[in-house]
Amino acid sequence: MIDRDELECFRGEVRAWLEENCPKSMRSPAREDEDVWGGRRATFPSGDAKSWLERAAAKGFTAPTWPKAYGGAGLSGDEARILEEERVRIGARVPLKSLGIWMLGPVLLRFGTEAQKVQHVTGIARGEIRWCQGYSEPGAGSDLASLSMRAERDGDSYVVNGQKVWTSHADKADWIFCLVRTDAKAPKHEGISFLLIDMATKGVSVKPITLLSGASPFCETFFEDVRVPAENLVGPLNGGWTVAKALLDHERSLISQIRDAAAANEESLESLARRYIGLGAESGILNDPSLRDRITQANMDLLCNKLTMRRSSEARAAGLPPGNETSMFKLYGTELNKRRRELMVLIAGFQGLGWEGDSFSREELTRTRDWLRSRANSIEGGSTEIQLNIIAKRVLGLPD
Amino acid sequence: MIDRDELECFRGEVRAWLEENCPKSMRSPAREDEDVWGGRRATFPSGDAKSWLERAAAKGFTAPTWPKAYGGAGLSGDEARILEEERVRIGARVPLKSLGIWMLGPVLLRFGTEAQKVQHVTGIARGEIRWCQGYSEPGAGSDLASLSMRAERDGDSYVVNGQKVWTSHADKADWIFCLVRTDAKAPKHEGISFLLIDMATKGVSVKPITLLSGASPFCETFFEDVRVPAENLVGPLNGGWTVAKALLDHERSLISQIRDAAAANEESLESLARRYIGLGAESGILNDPSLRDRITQANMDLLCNKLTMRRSSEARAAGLPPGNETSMFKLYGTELNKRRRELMVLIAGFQGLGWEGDSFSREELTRTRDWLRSRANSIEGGSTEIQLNIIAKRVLGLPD
Amino acid sequence: MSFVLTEEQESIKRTAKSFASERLPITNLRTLRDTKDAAGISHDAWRAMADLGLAGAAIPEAFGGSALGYAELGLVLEECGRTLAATPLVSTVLLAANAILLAGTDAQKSALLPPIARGESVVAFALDEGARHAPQRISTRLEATAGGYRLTGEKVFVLDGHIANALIVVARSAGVDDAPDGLTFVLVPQGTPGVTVTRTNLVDTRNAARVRFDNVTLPASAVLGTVGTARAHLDTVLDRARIGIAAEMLGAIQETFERTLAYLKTRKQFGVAIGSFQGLKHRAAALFCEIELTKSVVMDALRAIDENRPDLAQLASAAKARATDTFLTVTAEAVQMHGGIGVTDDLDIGLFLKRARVCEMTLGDSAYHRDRYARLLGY
Amino acid sequence: MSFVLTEEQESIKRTAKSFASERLPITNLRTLRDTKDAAGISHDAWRAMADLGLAGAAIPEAFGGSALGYAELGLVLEECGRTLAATPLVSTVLLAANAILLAGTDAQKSALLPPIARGESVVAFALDEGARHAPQRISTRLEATAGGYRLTGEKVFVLDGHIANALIVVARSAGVDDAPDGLTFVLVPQGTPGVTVTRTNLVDTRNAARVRFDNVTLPASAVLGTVGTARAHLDTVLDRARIGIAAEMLGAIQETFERTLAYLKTRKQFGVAIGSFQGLKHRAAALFCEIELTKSVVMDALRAIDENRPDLAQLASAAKARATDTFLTVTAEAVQMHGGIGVTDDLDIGLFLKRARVCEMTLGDSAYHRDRYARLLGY
Repeated sequence: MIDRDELECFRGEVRAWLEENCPKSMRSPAREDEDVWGGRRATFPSGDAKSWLERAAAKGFTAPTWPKAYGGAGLSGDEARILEEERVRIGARVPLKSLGIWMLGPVLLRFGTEAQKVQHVTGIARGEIRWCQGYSEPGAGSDLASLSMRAERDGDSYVVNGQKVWTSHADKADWIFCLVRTDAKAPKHEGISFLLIDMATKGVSVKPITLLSGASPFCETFFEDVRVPAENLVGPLNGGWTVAKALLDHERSLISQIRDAAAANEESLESLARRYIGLGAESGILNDPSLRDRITQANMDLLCNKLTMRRSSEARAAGLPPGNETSMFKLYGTELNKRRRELMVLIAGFQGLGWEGDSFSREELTRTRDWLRSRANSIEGGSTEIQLNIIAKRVLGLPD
Repeated sequence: MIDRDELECFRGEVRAWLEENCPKSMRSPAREDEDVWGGRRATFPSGDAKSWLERAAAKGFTAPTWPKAYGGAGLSGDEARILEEERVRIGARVPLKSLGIWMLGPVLLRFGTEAQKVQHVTGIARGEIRWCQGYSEPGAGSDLASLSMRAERDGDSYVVNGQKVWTSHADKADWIFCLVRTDAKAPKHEGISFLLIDMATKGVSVKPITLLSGASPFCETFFEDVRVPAENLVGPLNGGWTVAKALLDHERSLISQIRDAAAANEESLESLARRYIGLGAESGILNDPSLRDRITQANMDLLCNKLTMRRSSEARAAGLPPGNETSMFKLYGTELNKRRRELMVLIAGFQGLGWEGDSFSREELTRTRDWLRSRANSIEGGSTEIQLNIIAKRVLGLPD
Repeated sequence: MSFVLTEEQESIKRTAKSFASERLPITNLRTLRDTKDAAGISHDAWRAMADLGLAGAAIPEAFGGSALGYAELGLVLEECGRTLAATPLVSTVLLAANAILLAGTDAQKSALLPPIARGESVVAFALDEGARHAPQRISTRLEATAGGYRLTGEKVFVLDGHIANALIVVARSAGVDDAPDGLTFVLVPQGTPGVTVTRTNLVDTRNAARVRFDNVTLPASAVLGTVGTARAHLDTVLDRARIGIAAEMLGAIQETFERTLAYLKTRKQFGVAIGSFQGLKHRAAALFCEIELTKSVVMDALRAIDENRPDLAQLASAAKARATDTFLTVTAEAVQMHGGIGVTDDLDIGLFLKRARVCEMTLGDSAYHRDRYARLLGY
Repeated sequence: MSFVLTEEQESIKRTAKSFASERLPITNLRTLRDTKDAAGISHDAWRAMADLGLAGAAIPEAFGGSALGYAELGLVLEECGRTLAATPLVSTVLLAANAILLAGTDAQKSALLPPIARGESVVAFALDEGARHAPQRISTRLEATAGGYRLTGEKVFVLDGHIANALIVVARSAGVDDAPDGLTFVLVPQGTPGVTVTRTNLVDTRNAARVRFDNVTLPASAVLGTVGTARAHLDTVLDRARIGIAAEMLGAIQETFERTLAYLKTRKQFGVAIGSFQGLKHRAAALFCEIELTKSVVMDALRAIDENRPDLAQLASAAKARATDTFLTVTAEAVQMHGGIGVTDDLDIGLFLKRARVCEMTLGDSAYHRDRYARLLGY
């Protein structure tokens, strides 16, 4: 009970701090182009956005649970939850979006050297350095471990050659964390290392990728005789696969969270259907029984999925050992999102088919592009097929 | 054009023969318990049924395309089609149902010795001997070639030991055609032989199998030191797999034909739905939009399947090389039949749930049992999974 | 509201599990079926279950119950679902007891509930009249007479109707056949003249009956609570039962899946365990996800009863539809993956397939509940 | 009626295939899209196609066509579907030409059809007004005036409307908005005062426009045939076009599947071709079956037009629904099986996914046609 009192006291402090420090203009949802990603070439949609990041970073609230020594606020899990609740309560934006915070930081805190933590973790928490991820390669998608970008030791450096794909925002990032092959003769999982590379190094070049849905944050990134200081190796030489897997778990839960957050702010399917299709004057139900059935199925499945995520987080909070739920949430969440986006387009009928131009509202065009974009959800971050393999093997114990 | 005239002349002859020889009582659909299967212990639902078989057999019309020398009528494909059309036109029953005619006969005509043809093919055509099939074993279902019932040479005989399952009507059959292992050391497909065994031989015993749907024609058949004359081997020693595959193709197309024939005589889904669910007074459409949609989907798929079977038979008639359509028809036909039977039960609501007793009509109870029975369709005669494998490999050329 | 079982709940689950596997294993259902047992239920086992407090789980202590709550009763139902146990949990504990609890007078509660909690009284709930669940369409008439009432009509699919000590009948005391109002719960004791009970033998050996009422004379006290007020409680009674059946299905689903997984790991074809084929693996993994989702919605719906939540109706429809669909899918896949032996009566797996079909039809199939869910959400 | 192609049909197919792959390959569509081509179509290629007799395939020789029939036109559409060719086949040859052929006077046929067959005239068909296909709901009004007619209203999703030399507008000359009768086809030449054509840029680069009619003055001769009689022909016009689109989809489906098969055989992961994974194999084999079924129903529907069969409407709905569903499934699977590169614009596979969505909405989605099919069968 004392704990609870202490937490409520903390809630009061947080509430006051937010009230004082979060600019009023930062208390509304950000459009995608208003997101703050930090970095050397950081751009801000407003002065408020800049000062909101600076104040949050100074307090360590960009990475609340990280140690204060590395730019965090040193909060407990309960405290961080309270901070999050209070932030959401007043509708405050996240001060900083960052792959460094979501993915690299936790891994560096676990596997990094003291020097790496000081150099990199702090920079991440402050939003000074923007990171991107270099995992997939043209020949290594689902079979990530077959990657072939190689790093060869030469004196105090590694010399890196090869190519990465699906490097989100590589054109805007300052550094990239990469999986590289450091032993070509070892079994494929045992010759991989985890390496941090400054994108400003000579020999690094970037080319954006256009998706079905149009322009995208994804890039191809090329490495030609790039020299990387040996101290940028994270974890043991040829021991990168362990680091990589730890990071992939973060990525999977992240993708489903982002989807859910995006979906939460959206108009419901039935509301859209009321607008585009309409209810029967007498029946009071939607004028398309087949679509109505599909909408309901999607709504029910969404409910079940939400309840399952809550059940899983309650189980973790109760100290029960984690299962391999991230695979399930990645799989089901993305499949659900695909269905949902498809239904949104279907509901809009002809108005769901627009690519550009004045015949369609901005909202309609976005919806169509979002539908196309969602097609990648079940491929990126470990395809649905890979998640099914993982569940079959790790959860169900089916033989290879 | 002369051919066509000749065929029409043949049609006239057939029509006259049928008119004269097919008893009036044989011109209505047979209930399952009225089927005539022949054999040493043949039973007939009526005297008419017996004389209908005798007359047809005397003419060779039980196996129209087989050579006259072995009890057939020596008809061409076109003539046989005309015979069938005329039979169907007057609603005449098939005089004899027989695994021997459908499956074993064609294979014996192709692979059998002259002595085997004389002894067995003639007996089949006349309905004197009833055959059953001994392929599957408890440990060899989808992986049929892993069968282990063995036949060891001992003088002029083989000594057979082992067990078969899914031997339909083994309790009523006179002979069984079996796959047996004659070389335990050879690769599994190369140590199998095709053997004919008289069920009256000492050491053969039979035990019926009860299915989900209740009693069934299926049995387990046990062989204990059964002595089989060596001349009962069909095809080369250890060359039985080739014979077996030829026969399997007949079985696959048979299963889908039987389903289609059964479905053709049945009440349509929409007619059932009108009775159990009813049409809306104003809308004029079925009072259950979700079921209506599923019924329509099933109706459309049935139409597409029928058209595809017609397309395939037209292609064969035109002399185009046969594809591997039997796998597709087996797969799709059985899956369709399962869906259809399930819908029939669903439409009947509570009345579709009966097992026995007076609360349900005979028709309702049959429908429920047929639904349960249909569950085996996608397993027997090569499971849906095996058909998918075959299509992937032989039709699509996907690698192993 | 928590999805994590408390120690007490874990203990109840263990008790229910060992009771079901010892006293009501699947062989029990087979025996009842194959001996054509007239009752279709083991009364001894039911009383023993009541002695453990499981029959009175949702009945207040004041009326002899153990008042464990639905989260707990759900665990019992789940374990009974695993063994396809023949019990009057749905008919008596979920449907009838709730009708009495919600609509009955204190005197009626005191008279009727304690024997239920003790496992001594089986009370059936007679609702449906047509070929499918349609709780708004009631034409069984209850007419006032000089000394009481006269009941006329016919009910179908009355669970445990043939062994019930009494029936609670949903009757129309006013209005046309599909009017929402004018409904009354009436209590009809076993053996009342004019009542004809015919047992219906269902495909899954579930116990049910068809009941005819020919000018049945009833005293004024036969009405539960007040005439014409049943509608206020009917949805709640049905929703609690729907959620309960969903819990029973959840147990059966898990049992079916676990047996199938075990088979996939041991059955060998082509020299390897069939569970190593990716085609089957992917299907098994997809089923796992569906089952996890089912578990969550069923657990939440049970808790919604305990917490008297306003979204109960929505959750009941979501849970019933989801459990039904998952049960149908899992049993269909289980039979297919078992291959030949899967379709024999020797193997238990087919019994689950049959049970799924009957559960589907009980208190509304998935299409019914999707329609209802949509209406509740206003579209 | 035969499903086996005749020698002549094989020859037409070969001609169409080589024409499409040489003159209208997918790169042609990409160029039109990326250069934001104002027409969205290559007029030269279209005229060359007409020179081969392909534009007049369904037009009688008396009106300058080649009268090949729909079985043959279907082959052309199929090959154009394979390369996502931008042609006015649907708008002009299937919709407009049929409206003229069925409703027009001889003089109108003689004036309008030959230029279509020669590839010189693009005529669009303006039907739908709301957010989805609803041919019975027409509120665009055609009112008689002293010298002729006045047309007022708005049409959406008019295929090739922005490049059409003339529009055939389905207008209401009598009755309320959703009355079945009182419809008239009127011909509106390009440039008629009061007509506003706005091109709509669709996700798959299909050419379409939105057209407004503000008190457009038309001569009496603008009416195709007789006023108020369009309904007698509308279903036939639409059904022919639906079947034609199904044929176009069939080509696109096969192309998508063949490309995916090729990818499955060459793309290596985990040291082997991904097509060796049973999970993908089974899905590919299931797609194969769906495609074969689609092929059969599309072929039969095309022949049903040629043979003027009474079950045309049913077959049109069956073919449109089936082709739509198969197209959606095959393209979704194709993108997923291609993995990362499948969702890039670099690969063509995504263009088929986009086309599937637009074809779905054209002239009724699958649910529309299932509903129609059921009505035609009386339930």
